Amino acid sequence: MQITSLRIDLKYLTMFPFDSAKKLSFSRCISDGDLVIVYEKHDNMKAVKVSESGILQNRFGVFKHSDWIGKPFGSKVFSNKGGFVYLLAPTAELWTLVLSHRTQILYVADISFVVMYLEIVPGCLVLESGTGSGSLTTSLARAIAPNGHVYTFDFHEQRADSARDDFERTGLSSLVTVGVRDIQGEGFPDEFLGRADSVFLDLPQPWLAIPSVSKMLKQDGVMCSFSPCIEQVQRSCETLRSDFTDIKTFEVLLHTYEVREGNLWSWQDNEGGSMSLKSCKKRQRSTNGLENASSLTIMAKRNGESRGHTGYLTFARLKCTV
Amino acid sequence: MQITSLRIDLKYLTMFPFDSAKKLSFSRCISDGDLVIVYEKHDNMKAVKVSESGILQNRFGVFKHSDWIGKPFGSKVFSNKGGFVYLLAPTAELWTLVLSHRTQILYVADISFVVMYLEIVPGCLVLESGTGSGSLTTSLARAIAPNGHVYTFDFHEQRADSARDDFERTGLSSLVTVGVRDIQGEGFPDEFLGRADSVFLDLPQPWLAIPSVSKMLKQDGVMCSFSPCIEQVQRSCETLRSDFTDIKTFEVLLHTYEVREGNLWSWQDNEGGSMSLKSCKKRQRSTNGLENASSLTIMAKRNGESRGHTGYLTFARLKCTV
Amino acid sequence: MSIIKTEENSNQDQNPRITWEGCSVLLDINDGDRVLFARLTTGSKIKIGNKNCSLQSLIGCPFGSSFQVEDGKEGPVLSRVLQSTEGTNLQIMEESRDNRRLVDNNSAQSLTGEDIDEMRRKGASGDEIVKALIANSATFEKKTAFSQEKYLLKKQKKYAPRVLLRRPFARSICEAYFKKHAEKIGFLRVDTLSLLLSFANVSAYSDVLVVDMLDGIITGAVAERLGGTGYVCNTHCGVAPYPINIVRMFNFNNDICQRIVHSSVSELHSSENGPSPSTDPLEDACNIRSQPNEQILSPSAQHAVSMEENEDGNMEIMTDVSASPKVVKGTKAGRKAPVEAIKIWKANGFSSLIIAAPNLDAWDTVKEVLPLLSYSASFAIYHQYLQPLATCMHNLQVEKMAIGLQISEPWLREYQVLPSRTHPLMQMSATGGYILSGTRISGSDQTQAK
Amino acid sequence: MSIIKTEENSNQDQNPRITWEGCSVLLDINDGDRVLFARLTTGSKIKIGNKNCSLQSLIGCPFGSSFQVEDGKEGPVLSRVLQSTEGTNLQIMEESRDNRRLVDNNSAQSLTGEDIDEMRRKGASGDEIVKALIANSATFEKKTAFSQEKYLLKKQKKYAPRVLLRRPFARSICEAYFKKHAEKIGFLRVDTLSLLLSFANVSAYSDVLVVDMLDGIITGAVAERLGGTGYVCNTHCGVAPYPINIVRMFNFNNDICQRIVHSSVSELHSSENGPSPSTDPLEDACNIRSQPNEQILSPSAQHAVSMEENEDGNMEIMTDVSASPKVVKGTKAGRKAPVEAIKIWKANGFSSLIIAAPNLDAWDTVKEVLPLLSYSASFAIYHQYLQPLATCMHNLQVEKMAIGLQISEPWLREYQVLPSRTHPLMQMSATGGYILSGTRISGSDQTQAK
Repeated sequence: MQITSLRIDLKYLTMFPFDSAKKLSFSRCISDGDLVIVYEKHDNMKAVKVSESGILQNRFGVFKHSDWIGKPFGSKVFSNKGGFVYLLAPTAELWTLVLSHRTQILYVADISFVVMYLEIVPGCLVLESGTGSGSLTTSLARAIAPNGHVYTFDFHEQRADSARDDFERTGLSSLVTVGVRDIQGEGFPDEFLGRADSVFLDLPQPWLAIPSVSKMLKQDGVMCSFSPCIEQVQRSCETLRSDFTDIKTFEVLLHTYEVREGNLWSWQDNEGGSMSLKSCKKRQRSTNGLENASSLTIMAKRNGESRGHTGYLTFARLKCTV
Repeated sequence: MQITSLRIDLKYLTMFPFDSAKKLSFSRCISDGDLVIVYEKHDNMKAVKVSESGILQNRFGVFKHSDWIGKPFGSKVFSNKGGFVYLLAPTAELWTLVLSHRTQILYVADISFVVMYLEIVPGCLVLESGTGSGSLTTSLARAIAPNGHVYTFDFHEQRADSARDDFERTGLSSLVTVGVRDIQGEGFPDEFLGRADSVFLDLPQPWLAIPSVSKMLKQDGVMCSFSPCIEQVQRSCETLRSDFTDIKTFEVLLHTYEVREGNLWSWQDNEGGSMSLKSCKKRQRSTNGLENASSLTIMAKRNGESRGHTGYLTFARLKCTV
Repeated sequence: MSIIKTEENSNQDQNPRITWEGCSVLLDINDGDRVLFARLTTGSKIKIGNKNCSLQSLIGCPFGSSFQVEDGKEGPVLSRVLQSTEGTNLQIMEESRDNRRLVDNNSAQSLTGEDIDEMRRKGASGDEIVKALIANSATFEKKTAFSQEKYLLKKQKKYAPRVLLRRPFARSICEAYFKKHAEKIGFLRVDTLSLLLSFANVSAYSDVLVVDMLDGIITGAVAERLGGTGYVCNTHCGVAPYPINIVRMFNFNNDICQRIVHSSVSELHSSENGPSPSTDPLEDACNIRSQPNEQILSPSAQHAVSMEENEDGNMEIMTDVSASPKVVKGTKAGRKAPVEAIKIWKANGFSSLIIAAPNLDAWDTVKEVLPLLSYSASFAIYHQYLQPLATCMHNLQVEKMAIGLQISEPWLREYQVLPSRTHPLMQMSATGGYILSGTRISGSDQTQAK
Repeated sequence: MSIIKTEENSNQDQNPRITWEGCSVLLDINDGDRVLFARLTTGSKIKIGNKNCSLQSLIGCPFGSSFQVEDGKEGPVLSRVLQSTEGTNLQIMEESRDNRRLVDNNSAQSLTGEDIDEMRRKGASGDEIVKALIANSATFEKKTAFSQEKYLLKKQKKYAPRVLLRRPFARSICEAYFKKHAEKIGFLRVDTLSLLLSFANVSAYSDVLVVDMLDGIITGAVAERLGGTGYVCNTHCGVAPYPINIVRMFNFNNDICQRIVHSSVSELHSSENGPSPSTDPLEDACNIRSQPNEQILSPSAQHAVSMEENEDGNMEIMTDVSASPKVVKGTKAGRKAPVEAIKIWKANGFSSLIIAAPNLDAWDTVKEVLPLLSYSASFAIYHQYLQPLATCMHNLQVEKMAIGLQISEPWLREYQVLPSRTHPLMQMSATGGYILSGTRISGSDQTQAK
């Protein structure tokens, strides 16, 4: 029985393992050179490269990297002032949060759906344009690992450069190649003719790139175009109808909930009648939630403001003509 | 102090009272000639005109109308076989359910929003086209009662006739006038020039009727156009921009929940591990729900299939030019 | 098709479309950036930017008209802007250029702050300043139509703010609160409010029982629908009625105000038919004068405070109460329910019920007040949380108190509809809360096996 | 930009795009009206209309190709239809006519049932029948383009049904189940499944612990992402593992099947490091052969029954197991976890956790299995109901077992995008359930005042 994949390796950590020698074991401890996600709160995280002499300073005080080395990922570490943060191993989802500082927190819904709907599995060759912040690219790379490849293109040289730096940082360089190219104008490079399993477009005028996409895809291969406006979708679908089938447009959203523990007043408890709405916020909290849980109610409430729209996702499958 | 509005009147019941002489008192009893809603289940209701000699036959048996007369609305009445139904006073919402046999059950969300967003209050003059099933018309009439009026127009003579019959039946004839007219082609009649407080359009090409709407509305009056397709909305908004301001497009939906009482199994209770998903449906039910309520959990679950789209609602306000 | 003239006359009274001295208005500054409630009196003023503008010029204007700040002889005044019927100045064209090469550069403006101050001193209007800014922008012409529009709007809001005069309706009041102080109305969204009125079958001549712990938004919306017929009775558990400050913001005439009453739940339940001590006519009269007035006066001070706190664009209350004593006297909504009415309600029951009490347990409340309804009456209960309504629905089913029970969750999304740029708004309110609705039925008096 | 040739070769193995004898396929009949899972063997057949068609002709065809029923020498066969690249036959034009005057009249067809039978006897193809029906329709020409299209589609489905050959992927399998037998996969929608995989950070070389009581849909989707690396270990409480029939529908090669294992939670928790009696290699080997096979064989009989029950268009399972014994032997997914692997998991912990157990209490389950994860590992719990996840989230917070906790509710809506007829689909699935996600943290060993 082959269990090489369970071997423990001490090379520096990549965001996710993609060859058996780099197999991640989570019991592994933080080493010099590792990328860690410093977690303060759900909406406050930061990516930090660990170095023997490094320090991290935030509102909780000063943290010495040397204190972190040797601790397992998932540990709580303390500052000189006794404040603490958690040190997490990076994931594509945490990386998205770090990249975007919460503004893109719901983007995970689109990303997840795209990866599954494009039928991306290990070994796939995937084309993407534009690269943007590289947030989707990271998830594409996770899905094609260990032996597939993502070729991603951006019009802006500068943006491509920073994405390339990021993939270097997260250790994904061998899975992702970043190119600078005007895909709307020039299409994808000819070297990918008939070789792409899936293609993803996030372009202002996706219909200009669709003829090239149909040349790059393998038969029955799937493409996806992400557009914020319905006119872009209408025009893309029109163009898609000649070479593609199974054309479907979706909108994906995610609502999140807060959880609160508390009791609602009974009619009689509220004799005064003058209770203001403000007082509803300071609900009585048990000191030990678990023991009293039966007497108190735990209630979930939708978070009020949420992302009402990100974009439309249009999928299409290249017709089988052979 | 004037309390005439509380007088009890024994004239036949209209769907809602709109002059003080017809004030509905719910303690009133069912009389010969009344329209009642026979309620079997949430999704099975029927409107019946009570007559001394009438009978109602359904799967529960035979019900004699004469047994109903003199009972208060909201009573449970029994058939020859001991089966029962409830007799309810008609409301605009029940009427919508009766009209459409549940297919339009969520339409209440659009109707409610339209009435409020059109700023319809008692005394308003409202124009509508088309009349359709008269489901919205009934709610418009409720909102303008007791002293306003709804003028509704439909292209189909037959449809207008049945709507007129329905308003006769529900006793709303003095609040609603139904006309036959091609509003897209001819616009609203000149007699309403500058006199409408609000206008509602449900037409395939609403942009054709908008110039007429702007002539009918009082300054600052509000119009609404309901369209299923975004292209209709795009074209309407384009037309609206010349004479209207405050142009807003919405989509309104309603999700409903089922409530179940039950316990989820704990990991250990489920030793067998072979539990099938089917058994999850026959949850244990307490014989006396209230007494055992604390030990059982009541859980709400979204109804699975729901109306994903009815139409877009576009509102606009006539510019003040004087 | 004939027209009944009397309808329109009465309509004019109930539904006035021109402001008058003492009327309540909603002022929408810069397309919703700031929303104010104000009472139009000769003395009332609002602050826009750094200018205190008199509201006197708004008296007698049609609702829906727009105003701009101009310098009058006696200080800044609001001057009416007639809306053109030719659309916005800037024609929004379908965008053929894409903005991949667009470089955002705000340093291309050659007009300095001093230049602008100078223009102002010389009496330039806001519009003139905006035009000068465009003329002196090195990049404006190179921007896409979309960016030009954005730039124009931004400058116009800063240098030539618009004030839109809106009618205070349940719609506009609810929207203004939801946008700026949602917590004060229990996060009740306008579509949810509209559904409560529908599900509870609120119609003319209804006697509507409400448990309104949302500062009067429910009471006001119901009264608006009643139009001076029927009653809206705000019931409460203890001795003091719940505050209904928001009712003041509606332009209710005397007829309507008369129909807004309160009564404790114990009074409504009591078996005595004669006037109880608490419903003594004298004391009642006294209540009308003192206690509701107190409600009216005290919160305005509070609001004034909150106004100071939220200078940068929140909803504000501008009510110069002392300046218009007659007006306040006019809006004496919220008196104690008349004894005769209570007597009839006890005999016949209420025809509708709406409960909106975010801090109360729904079942605990409904089991107290539902018996006050007549059979076949509709009810609707609002709550921000799902679970209390689920429990309540279950108990109502088990107790066989109601049928047609349904928990609904409203969903609302606004769209941007512009050529080549149509999409749902990126931000939406995810929660409109939940509504439990149903119909009260008569107890299972003749229970028979089916 | 250079291309690594070896990648593509390995890709070919893992991700084949042409069917082979014994492979599992998803047959989509008439654009989703009916969906079947089938294993392609020389003997396997499906019934379309009243015809039993052999599936042999599908072997060696590319996934994505379409077929029509044709009469061959030895009975009806499925014959490949090459898709044109010129769009549908019928050009959908922007509709200028409105359909206000449209009269629906189905009696305008002059072709009788006998005529059609006669045509068939003479060997007319389905397409020819459809063409004849159009030619003999008195109203077809008068219909709007929209109505013409609808008519055409209806007739084509009846007389010339299309069979689309789809690859069985987590996407297509989940969609087919959700559409036809949602209750069998706990109403798990495809977007929710995709989120579970993301939130749990499933990636190559992960060791993923699952509690999969959805007949293997989770296990299969995870194995698909692992691509023959790492492990997916389905844990259970009692002695028998949970059934994972759905895993059979994926075309997993041996490498991948090897990585799908099960182990009881007590084995994973036990402190002994040596082989426990239950992990004895001999018994283990026996388990591999007997018990998972039983899982594979028994349900197909069940499914065959449900197929009979649902003649009119439900999802069906067509697996001629006896005809291809080698194939069944090939898909021996779901053996007992190897002792060495368990040993390492005990030492290092799992790297991901997904729980999908609709009938279990979430907190009760998670408190048992969360300690099996390594620190910093991600987890995701699916439930149809919100309340159990709310309680679970609260308890995880109180016990300080995890951070980054979030309850998410996915929302998905499909659109019809057609010229002049673009709108969201009228029907949508309102509930994709709820997901509680988070990251396990190390116990607060060095608790210090902050």
